[in-house]
Amino acid sequence: MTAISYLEAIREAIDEEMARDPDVFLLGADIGAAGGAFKVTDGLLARYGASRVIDTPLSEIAIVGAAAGAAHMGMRPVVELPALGSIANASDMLANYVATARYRAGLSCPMVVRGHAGGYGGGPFHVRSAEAGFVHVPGLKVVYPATAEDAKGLMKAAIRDDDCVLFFEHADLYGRIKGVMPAGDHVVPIGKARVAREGTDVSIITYAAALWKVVDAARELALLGISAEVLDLRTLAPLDDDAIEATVRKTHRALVVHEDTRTGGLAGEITARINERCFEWLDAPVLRVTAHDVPLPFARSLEDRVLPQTPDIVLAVKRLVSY
Amino acid sequence: MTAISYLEAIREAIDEEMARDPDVFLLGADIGAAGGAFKVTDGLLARYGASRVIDTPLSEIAIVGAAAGAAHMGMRPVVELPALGSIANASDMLANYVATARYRAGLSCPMVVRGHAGGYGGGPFHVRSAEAGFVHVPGLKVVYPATAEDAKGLMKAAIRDDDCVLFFEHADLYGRIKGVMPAGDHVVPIGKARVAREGTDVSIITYAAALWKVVDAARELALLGISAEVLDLRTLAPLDDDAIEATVRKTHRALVVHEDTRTGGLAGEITARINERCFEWLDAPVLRVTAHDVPLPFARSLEDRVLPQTPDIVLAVKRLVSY
Amino acid sequence: MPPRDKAPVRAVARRGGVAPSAGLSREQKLELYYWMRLTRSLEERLVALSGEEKVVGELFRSLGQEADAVGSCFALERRDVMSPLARNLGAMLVKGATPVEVLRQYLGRADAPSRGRERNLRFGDLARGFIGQLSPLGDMVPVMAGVTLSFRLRGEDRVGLVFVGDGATSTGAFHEGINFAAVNKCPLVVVVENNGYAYSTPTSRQSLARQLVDKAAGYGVPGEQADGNDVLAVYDVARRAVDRARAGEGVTLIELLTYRRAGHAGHDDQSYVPSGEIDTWASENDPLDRFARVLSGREKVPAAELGAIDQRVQAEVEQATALAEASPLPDASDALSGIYADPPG
Amino acid sequence: MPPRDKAPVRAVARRGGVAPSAGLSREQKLELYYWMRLTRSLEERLVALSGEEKVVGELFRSLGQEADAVGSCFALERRDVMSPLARNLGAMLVKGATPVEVLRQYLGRADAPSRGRERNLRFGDLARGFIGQLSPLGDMVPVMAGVTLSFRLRGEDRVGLVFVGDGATSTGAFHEGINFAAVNKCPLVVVVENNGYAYSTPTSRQSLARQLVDKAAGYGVPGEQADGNDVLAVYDVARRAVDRARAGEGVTLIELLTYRRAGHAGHDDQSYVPSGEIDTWASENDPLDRFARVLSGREKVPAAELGAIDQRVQAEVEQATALAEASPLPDASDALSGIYADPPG
Ligand SMILES: Cc1ncc(C[n+]2csc(CCOP(=O)(O)OP(=O)(O)O)c2C)c(N)n1
Ligand SMILES: Cc1ncc(C[n+]2csc(CCOP(=O)(O)OP(=O)(O)O)c2C)c(N)n1
Ligand SMILES: [Mg+2]
Ligand SMILES: [Mg+2]
Repeated sequence: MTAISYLEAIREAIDEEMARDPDVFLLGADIGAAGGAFKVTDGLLARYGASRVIDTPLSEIAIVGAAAGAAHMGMRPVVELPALGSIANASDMLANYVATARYRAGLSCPMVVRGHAGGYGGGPFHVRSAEAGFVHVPGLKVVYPATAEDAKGLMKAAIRDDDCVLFFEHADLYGRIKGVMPAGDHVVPIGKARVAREGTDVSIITYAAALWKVVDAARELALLGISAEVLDLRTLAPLDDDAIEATVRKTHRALVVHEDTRTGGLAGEITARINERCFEWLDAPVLRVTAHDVPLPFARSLEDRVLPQTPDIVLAVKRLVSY
Repeated sequence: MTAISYLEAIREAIDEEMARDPDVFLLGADIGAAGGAFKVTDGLLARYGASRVIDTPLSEIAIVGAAAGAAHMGMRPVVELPALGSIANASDMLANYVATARYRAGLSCPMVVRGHAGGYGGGPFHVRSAEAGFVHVPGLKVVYPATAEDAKGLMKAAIRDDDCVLFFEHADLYGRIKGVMPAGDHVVPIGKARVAREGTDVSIITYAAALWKVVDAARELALLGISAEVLDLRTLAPLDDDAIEATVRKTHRALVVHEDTRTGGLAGEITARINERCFEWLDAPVLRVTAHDVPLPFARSLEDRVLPQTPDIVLAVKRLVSY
Repeated sequence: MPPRDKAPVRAVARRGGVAPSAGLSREQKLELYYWMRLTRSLEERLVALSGEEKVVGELFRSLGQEADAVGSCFALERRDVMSPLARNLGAMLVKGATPVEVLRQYLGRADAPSRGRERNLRFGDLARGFIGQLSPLGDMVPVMAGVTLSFRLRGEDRVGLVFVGDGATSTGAFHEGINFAAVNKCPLVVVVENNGYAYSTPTSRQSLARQLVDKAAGYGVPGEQADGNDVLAVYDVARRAVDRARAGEGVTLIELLTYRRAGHAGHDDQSYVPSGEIDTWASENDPLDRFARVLSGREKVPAAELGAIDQRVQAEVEQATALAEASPLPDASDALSGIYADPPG
Repeated sequence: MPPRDKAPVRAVARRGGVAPSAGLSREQKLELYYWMRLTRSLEERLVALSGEEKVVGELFRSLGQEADAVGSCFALERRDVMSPLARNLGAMLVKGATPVEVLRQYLGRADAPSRGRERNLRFGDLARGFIGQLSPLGDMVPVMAGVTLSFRLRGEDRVGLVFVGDGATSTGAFHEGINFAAVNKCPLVVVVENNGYAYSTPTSRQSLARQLVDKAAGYGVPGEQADGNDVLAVYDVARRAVDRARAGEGVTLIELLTYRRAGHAGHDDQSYVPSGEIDTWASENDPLDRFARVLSGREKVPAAELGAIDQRVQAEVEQATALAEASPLPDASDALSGIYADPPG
């Protein structure tokens, strides 16, 4: 079996679900003939035709709203937004309309909104992390895979989910990260974190591209005799409280790492949950390694300074274990 | 001196600033002849004329974007949005354009975006708490007063601020809460919390309408011999870390209370900051009393169930002090 | 005095042959009258209940606009899907909403369609083909584009109709939604209900367009305008648009000219309205009066027959009120469930 | 082959008397040529630098669109404010952006106007009257509505001009922004640069409108269309709109028809473009070739004089490149400051 990339894994998942369920269709600007901004949907127009791979005008409000309408009628739209920075245009539609539809009006919205959120070298808009804002909205689910296997399995789960799932993709992982897909119908359940590395001294809780920086840090730390357990959240809403609790009760020390900015980022929420559920198990404060609270600059030297890097993680763990 | 309401205090602040600075002008739908959805701007059209109180089409994207453009040119627009639930329509403009303008392009945005966010009996949209999402965006400032005095003083500070300030108002406080305005040019600095009640056993950190529930709870607790210190944050971005740290170091126990939903609400961020800065001072986990993670229902009985109430606060404090 | 005197109502029915309403039977016309009367009487009851402080939240009136809501929805089949505004009570009744549901919503009862979770007319039922609106205006245009896109994709013989206010035409959602629907040839009728005001904003301050129907060309769709207070003219224009949608010809933009006589909501004193404007519309251009005159005149319906309808409506409202007032208030235990299909762990 | 054959270019210059460009001096016309040539040569240099992997991020070309950017901005005064698109290099040069600034931006240098914080042409300078665009398309329309609102409120004799792509006309921001500007009589010219595509989406899939200028009526503003590859025709239509704005007559919507010859950006293989389309535009409708022919023909400019301009441009590009390549890379220490005017505690 050969390894495929994170990007190919997403495409394979969409392809399999489109083949399996005629109600699944794709909606977005430039997803057909052009195959999407990053070629995620490349080839699907040829395979499924223009009534299942629908190129739209440049209208995020309409794309997301129309997906909701079609979803009410039992279809399963998978929406691509060009850069999830532009998902801000659809905030009202997602937070006010889609998220409340079932509670308020009994309308279901089985739909997926996907696109690249993270990435490097894109500047203040293309890679603006938008996940925390949506995790805050009851009624939405949010996933953000770090591995190719999870990208595929979570996409299949998201398409089958009866609620709206925001599927964040990290542009830098598209080609860089590869994996061998498990045979058969590979579905990764929404809401379950994954222990990416076992350890005993400290728990590093993370998601998306930060996972790979954390894995590098864990390797470095191992050389220093520090055993770090790495938890890849995979799903950000709903959070897997049991998995978070289990790792913290095991190691008594926790670090949360994400590429999103610090204030109001998900690390705060996770810290609060750890504090509520595992206060007595903690031997040190929960620390956060995150992006600085600034818009993400474009030039690589600036960007590297703003985003958390492997040495920052190593340093924070050293602080934790020597606390 | 007579007391004026929270609503009148906001109006008085806007009025004084308009009289003081000819660059201050108002922009929004129905703010002129109708005086705004809640009559906050009532009378200002008559006083300042249609070129300083500008009724606009029903277009939140345009209103906020135009305010930014006028602000670039040195004017100081004060925008009313009808219900800050509808601020979601302006998310892109605020988070992508306004918040990044100075960092990215050296453009300043001295503007205020105000409107009622909280309130009771409004249903899932009119009272959707939107503050946490914006606190997460570097480049924006967020204030949310609980008292009439702060409503006035913070509005004056917001109008004079050289950056964009989101000014959240709570509809239920408009008429219910009154205060006597300090004489003279009453400006409350942005970024400073206020100890609303001194205490020694526990710190309750809160903001906006929840303050009044907390104050009620503190009174009840006093009867039980529990002395609660109450911190009214007033400004949500930037948070007053020093004030938070001071109260927690004093009481060793902290509860965060807000009417916003729990997951991703500001209480998580505050918990993380307390944990980072005061871990060794804590005798108990930081607890959160918040709205449940559901859209806010309309009927009062349902709404009361979803929002945090005074007994919930009392109960949480009891848990904290007996920890 | 039409709301925008620079925008004369084109006699659309006269263009292109016989008006569809010419084919309506006497019974169908009386049915139109029934729906308009029911709308008005039900609202009058709501006004009374509001006076007794029994209505929870604000009351939105369609006084003087009954014809546009009723006439346009009368062109739909049961399988079609419609999305109303806060003022489109008549449209919802035609689509099968019942007076008792409406009353329970306004009284905030546990057995109201939204179980106390939402206000006033914000409820719907896919089985009967209507989707409730939500507060953020304009959002239902994209949603209905998607609903009707699904009809086209699945080859279903169904169309959609979405109402937008004059105010909501200024929203990005309206623009993106109608353009999306047009490009995708969605079987959707977009009805702009121009009642002269969006809260305090007159249509002339909402748009400089000579008439809102002028927006149609910018989307490359047919645009038609009709006198919204002439129920048969409304039916005609809606019916043509519905037929076009059903025939695969996509979107039509309809502007219906009417007038909001009872203000934005209960709290609105309408001090911004030029004096006399409301009275003129009430005395000269009431849609129910006008249609009653047509029925008793051209259609030769005896006064007693119309009176019987009025009485039937009154009895129905009476009965519904009794039922609604006996309904229980929502129970707090219902507040926390039903956010997800499958509650997450 | 125009991008949308159902939308013939109206000879706007012929309507209503003498075209403003008739008043342009020989020197001004040569200046137009200079800006167009500078645009093209600077981009060619960027292509070369990109081939050497020196350009950081993607390169957006305006190949074949130089006339619309240059011609429309030539109608502005220095005090006026303009907001360009990623492809409006020519507009920025006319408004005072320098080649070395552009090169430093694309090479991501510390002394670039955005100091490495933003990409490509995303920079501006209020003193010279241009505001850089940002990624979310359409957003600059509301912003420029506000910029020009401030001109009106302060009684300043200034106008604004904002470019929007055919694609961006589908955004809510465009719709809300132009409508807001129209209603508020803002002195704003909205230029829709219809280059046939938004990434892979042809204009015919962006809107069903016969022509995008048909949107003007829906906003109640004058609409004019011009051949975007005829720099004098562009100047004429822009000049009339600028004059109207200056005279207090508010917004004009201009559609300039042109063609995007070099694809969306570097990575775009344009496989979705019908074969031959690009070649036809290149060989039959290149704006520089066309204007050079006008200059050497009607205006009798000797070939040597045009050649001298070309050489001057070449030298300027050369010099700017040397400067930019010598510029330092951004220093990480600059990454964290300047988010607020007054850094919060
Ligand atoms: C996006 C949005 N902005 C503002 C509001 C506040 N608001 C509620 S109703 C209304 C007036 C609507 O006018 P119109 O669309 O003409 O409908 P009408 O009330 O006349 O039926 C406004 C401004 C809202 N609900 N949604
Ligand atoms: C709101 C928004 N949606 C999507 C994108 C992604 N995007 C960037 S450029 C582009 C095409 C723009 O086309 P057009 O407006 O015609 O301008 P052109 O590239 O032709 O100059 C798209 C879709 C974006 N930048 N902003
Ligand atoms: Mg209206
Ligand atoms: Mg284009």
